[in-house]
Amino acid sequence: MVTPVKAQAKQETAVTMVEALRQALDEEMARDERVFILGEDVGVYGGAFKVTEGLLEKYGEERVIDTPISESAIVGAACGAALMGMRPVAEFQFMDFISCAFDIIINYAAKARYRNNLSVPIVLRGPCGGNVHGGPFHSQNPEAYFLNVPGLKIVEPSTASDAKGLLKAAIRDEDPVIFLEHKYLYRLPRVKEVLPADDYLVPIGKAAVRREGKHLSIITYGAMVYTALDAAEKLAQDGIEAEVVDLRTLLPLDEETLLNSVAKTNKVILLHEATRTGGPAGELAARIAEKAFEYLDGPIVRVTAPDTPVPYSPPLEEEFLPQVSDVEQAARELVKY
Amino acid sequence: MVTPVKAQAKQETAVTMVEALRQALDEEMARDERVFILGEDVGVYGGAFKVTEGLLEKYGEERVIDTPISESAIVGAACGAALMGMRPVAEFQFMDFISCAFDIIINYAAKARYRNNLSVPIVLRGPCGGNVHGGPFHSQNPEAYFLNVPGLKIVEPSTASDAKGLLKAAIRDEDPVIFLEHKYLYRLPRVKEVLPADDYLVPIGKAAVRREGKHLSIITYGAMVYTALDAAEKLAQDGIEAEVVDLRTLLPLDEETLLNSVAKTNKVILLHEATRTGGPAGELAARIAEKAFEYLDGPIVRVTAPDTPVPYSPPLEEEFLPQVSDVEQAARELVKY
Amino acid sequence: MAKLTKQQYLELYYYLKLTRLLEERLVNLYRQNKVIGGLYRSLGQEATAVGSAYALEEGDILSPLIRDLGALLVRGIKPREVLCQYMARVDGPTKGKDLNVHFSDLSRGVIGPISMLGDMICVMSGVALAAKLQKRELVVLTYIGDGATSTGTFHEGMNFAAVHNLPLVVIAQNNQYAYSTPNSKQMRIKDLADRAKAYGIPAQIIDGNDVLAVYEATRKAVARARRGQGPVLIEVKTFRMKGHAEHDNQAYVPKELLAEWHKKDPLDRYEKELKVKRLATEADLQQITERIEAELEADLEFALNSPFPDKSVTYENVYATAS
Amino acid sequence: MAKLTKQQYLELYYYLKLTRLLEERLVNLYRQNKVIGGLYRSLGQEATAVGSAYALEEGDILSPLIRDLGALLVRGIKPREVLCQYMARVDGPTKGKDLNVHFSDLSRGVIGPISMLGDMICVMSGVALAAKLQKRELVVLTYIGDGATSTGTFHEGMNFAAVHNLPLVVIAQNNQYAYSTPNSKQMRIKDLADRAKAYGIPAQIIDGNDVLAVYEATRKAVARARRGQGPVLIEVKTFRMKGHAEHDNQAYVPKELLAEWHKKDPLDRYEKELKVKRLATEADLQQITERIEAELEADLEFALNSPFPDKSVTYENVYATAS
Ligand SMILES: Cc1ncc(C[n+]2csc(CCOP(=O)(O)OP(=O)(O)O)c2C)c(N)n1
Ligand SMILES: Cc1ncc(C[n+]2csc(CCOP(=O)(O)OP(=O)(O)O)c2C)c(N)n1
Ligand SMILES: [Mg+2]
Ligand SMILES: [Mg+2]
Repeated sequence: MVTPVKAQAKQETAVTMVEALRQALDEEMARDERVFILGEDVGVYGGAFKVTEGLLEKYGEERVIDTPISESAIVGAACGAALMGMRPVAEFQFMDFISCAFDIIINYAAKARYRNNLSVPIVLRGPCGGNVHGGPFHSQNPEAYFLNVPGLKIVEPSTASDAKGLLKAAIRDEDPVIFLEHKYLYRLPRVKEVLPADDYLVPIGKAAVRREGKHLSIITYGAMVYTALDAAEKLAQDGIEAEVVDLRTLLPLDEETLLNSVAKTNKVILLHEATRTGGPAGELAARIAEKAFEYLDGPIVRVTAPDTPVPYSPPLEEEFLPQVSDVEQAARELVKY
Repeated sequence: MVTPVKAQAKQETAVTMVEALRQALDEEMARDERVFILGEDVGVYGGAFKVTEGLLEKYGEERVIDTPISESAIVGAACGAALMGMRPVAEFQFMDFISCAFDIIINYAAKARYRNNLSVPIVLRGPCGGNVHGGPFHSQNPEAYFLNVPGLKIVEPSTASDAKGLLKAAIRDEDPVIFLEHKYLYRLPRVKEVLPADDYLVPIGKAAVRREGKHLSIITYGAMVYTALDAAEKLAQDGIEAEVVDLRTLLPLDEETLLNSVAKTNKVILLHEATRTGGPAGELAARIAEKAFEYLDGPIVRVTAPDTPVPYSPPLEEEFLPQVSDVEQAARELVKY
Repeated sequence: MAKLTKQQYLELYYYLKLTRLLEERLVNLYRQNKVIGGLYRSLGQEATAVGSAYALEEGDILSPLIRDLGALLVRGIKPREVLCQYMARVDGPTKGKDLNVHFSDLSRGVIGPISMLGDMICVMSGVALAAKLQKRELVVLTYIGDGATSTGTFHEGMNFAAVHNLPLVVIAQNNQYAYSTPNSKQMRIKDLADRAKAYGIPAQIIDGNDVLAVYEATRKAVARARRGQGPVLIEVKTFRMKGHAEHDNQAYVPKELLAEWHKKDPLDRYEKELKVKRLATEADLQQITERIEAELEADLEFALNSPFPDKSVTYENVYATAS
Repeated sequence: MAKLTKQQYLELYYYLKLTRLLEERLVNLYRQNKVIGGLYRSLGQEATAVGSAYALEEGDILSPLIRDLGALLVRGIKPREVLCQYMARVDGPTKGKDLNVHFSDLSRGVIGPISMLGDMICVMSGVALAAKLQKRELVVLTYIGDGATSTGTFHEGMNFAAVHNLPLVVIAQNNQYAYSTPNSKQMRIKDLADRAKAYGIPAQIIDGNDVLAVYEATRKAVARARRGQGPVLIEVKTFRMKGHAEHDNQAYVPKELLAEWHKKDPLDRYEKELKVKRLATEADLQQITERIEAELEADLEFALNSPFPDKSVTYENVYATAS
């Protein structure tokens, strides 16, 4: 179901996305002494979701730094250290708190190279997304806030192997990378995967076709990849073959894969968990309507969360989150168009 | 050239956008004692661009409040005062600094009604945009950062009469409104206008068709309205009739006017000064490609600033800003499609 | 020290005990997966919330943090509201839209916080600003954790309140940890009271496990603020006796520290004090506890019977008027 | 007081005078619309930037604010670079992409600021953190205005530097106004030094118009930081003798205050001191001034002949590799 990473040797057991991320950090810290971690409770506690567990013990207090509750200082310190040649990886306890550092991310980190020819190779990572009853402040998908900021890269893996390979690539990247980890996938059994045994990277800026199809394309990323795949499975029972594209990187977009899929299927559903208006589907729609217009045989359909904060109560959150049935229904209508 | 506001009596002389905004504040403060102003240097100095000039003298220190350099405190204080029934109007010295209050805007102001049934009727206003050689930090167009935030409204007037009528409407609105004033228009002679003499509002959420046309629609807002109009004028010389739609409100969008124009002309250019990727044109493209697909006779074309920070030097800034010739050229190509 | 009536002394006991017993109910519900979000205990620090909130008058306004359940109870919030809120039921004050203490009721002078620590200092400064502009004599009380004093919004809000001389009293709850982070990794000062020096406002350090001391210090600060003399910061020294939330066994906290602070339990201490001062007999306290148990039983039943909200609630109230 | 050589005393004079004369050139260019963005003078407060930067050693790193042109000159930035930068010419250090002191040169230990006040305290804390992690003995020097101490990022950065014991020296420039806002509307304290108490770091108050005092205080703070004893905040009391920028006639500043501070001009004062202490003769100073004038003349010509950047520069360097 998941496109396998091309690599011979495999690890012994399937691991969760959390473990894949931890391996990425561990390997990069072992490989490159300039890499260090900072954030709230990343040290002794190993991070709120235990992504950094064991790293303090292995690399010491100078490389796994517990910080005050100061998101701007965390990002600012990461920027400053990066200027000096370090490779900081900053954790947000929840990605909702990235808003507290919005200014310094978009004004310092994103613009330093352009303005002053300075490299700011930082990774800003942490858990995003809903489906764990976190309520309005522990469930947000902040990607769209940053999509209009040239100089940034934005990544969101959907598989364990991508999580590892992309995080390693992000750490080695010369530019600031916002790395979104969907917390619903952190320990989801179906995400567990046997990883390649050797050092590998998944390139930033490359999408993956998770399922081939010819009747329509479902373009998505993050946890919604599974929603799309499940919908595709159901649609297949009725002979509707949906292609599922996992963007993996939102900035810069893999326009080629996106447009190729549209050129092939001629119909497209843009699916995301972020809310509708002003969400990432806008940019995708604009690219498609501008550059693949002649291939389109139907409207570009968005399936997204509605324009509300993320509610807490299970029936509300379920209503809020795009469901397999929503995608399925949209697809059935679209193929009829 | 500008759709006249329907009103009989007129003021005596044409005024700038700055003066129109000042009048709006003055009238609302006179009308409603709950209205007050806060921000950096808004009192004695009358604001960096003199929008609040004379108001301290007229309304006193309790209603025109000079604050510390603390954008989060300014917005937070506005929110708190609004909860208590006040109608705060907060000024950002430059809209670039709204980023420093991003968190409290999107997490407190935008969500208070949804979460807690609280009204937060605040206006967050200030100068945005380029073309005055302000460089990367005094020229930004921040609208896209907020487009994915349900609960907010976003307004950007292009004319003096709209500036006044929309600001008055924003102050009377029950929800938080981000009010973007393009500083290039503040004192631009062509924006000077004789305003209606009586109290009037321009409704939030309604676009204006600035010029009727049938061959294509140019959808835009803010300073780019003039770029669009100038391009339309040139195109007209060759018999190409471009319709120019001034959105005025970006959130919530006036979908009806937008789609009607597309249905009429079947071809559309989305024009904005904000940078391209992740910019507001994305949402517009998505709406059109979803809801007016069958009317489209050509790709949806974006004319925007490129994906870079705003550079300082005149030739760079000129290159950065969409020019009349860019729109003209895009239009000529599009009509040929 | 202000003179309290016997009834008031007992009322303080009632709120302390109610806080503790209500939280115990919440823990049970959490274990049954009925409290769906995280559960953040105030065990061992109930006196800071109860004592401070008890110093407010009607019309005053309070904004709690997650560990200030007791302050809400003092303000008149009922256990059934809290239970429904934690269990995401439709009869909770947010109809299930938000969680834990994230709810507001202006009529009872309660403004709920958001998760972003520090932001409420800015918002409550604004509430206090409005009170000043409206010439209302009300006072605003809010809370900040040791860890949260590191946020930029704490700084901006405190400085704003100070320079505008606003009627704001801030209880700085020094429970010595922010999640797993001890104060030694959070700041280079020992006392949160030192933070106040940057704002030119008075600060006091109080034993946070002494409910009467907290009450008295807050009462004075509130009176001062009401007189128009501006903000006060009160540092209450206490200890977080449970993990950050129920999922956290706080293995990182030295056992000795916990043992030491266990002896200082604010409820035990207040019980003893009441008895020693002959303000209450064992029977009085027993009676209060029984009253609480009965109340909680009824409220729990109510809450368990409250349904989840209808999915249509998802779309309600994003804007004042639906668009 | 560290002993300076005669040459060093004269060098300090050179930088003070260079700052002033270069700014005067910039004013002329501004009036001719050749400086295109705003122009922010340091008139009357040149000693704070020059004296402090002069205390650094090679390999140390400095980040200035808009009024710290003098600090850049001390670090070896040439007037022609500054002139090109202000005039948005291609030979400026940012090729016209950014304005005024917003440029960096790591080889000369200069990191340019961004406009968002306070942010650089966080960034420079990170530079200091890297120095510590890399076991390099360098010290980081940066500046903050009275007004900018109200920002959340100032607070977060200072607290971060303090708790991590970083080699950061912060010059808090108390020029008594932030744009039109006097300190009385900015904070409830008289001395910026009080801000340091919240971070548990030492602070000092220095006469900012005494270049030697500023130098000496910074030197000690830098030495302390280099020894691994953590950050220091130095408040330098001075006055902004011109408006916020050239467009601002600062009508809001009482005339008497300006007159009073005019008498304390740091350049006049240092000239007198040099003469009284017989460290320099009128002729020495005259010679320095002439040297500066010649230098500026040549650099001005260079800058005026420098073209604007080609429009292709607009697209350069958004990412490390063009995509
Ligand atoms: C701005 C922000 N960053 C991070 C968090 C995540 N977080 C929630 S509680 C907490 C620890 C708070 O510690 P403290 O302020 O001491 O309060 P306590 O939990 O001890 O009552 C953290 C880091 C947050 N809520 N807000
Ligand atoms: C975060 C932020 N808000 C607002 C501004 C706009 N602004 C530029 S300079 C200035 C005044 C700065 O005063 P101060 O810090 O005292 O420095 P000074 O100009 O006196 O040197 C303001 C408000 C800014 N640059 N950054
Ligand atoms: Mg704590
Ligand atoms: Mg100042």
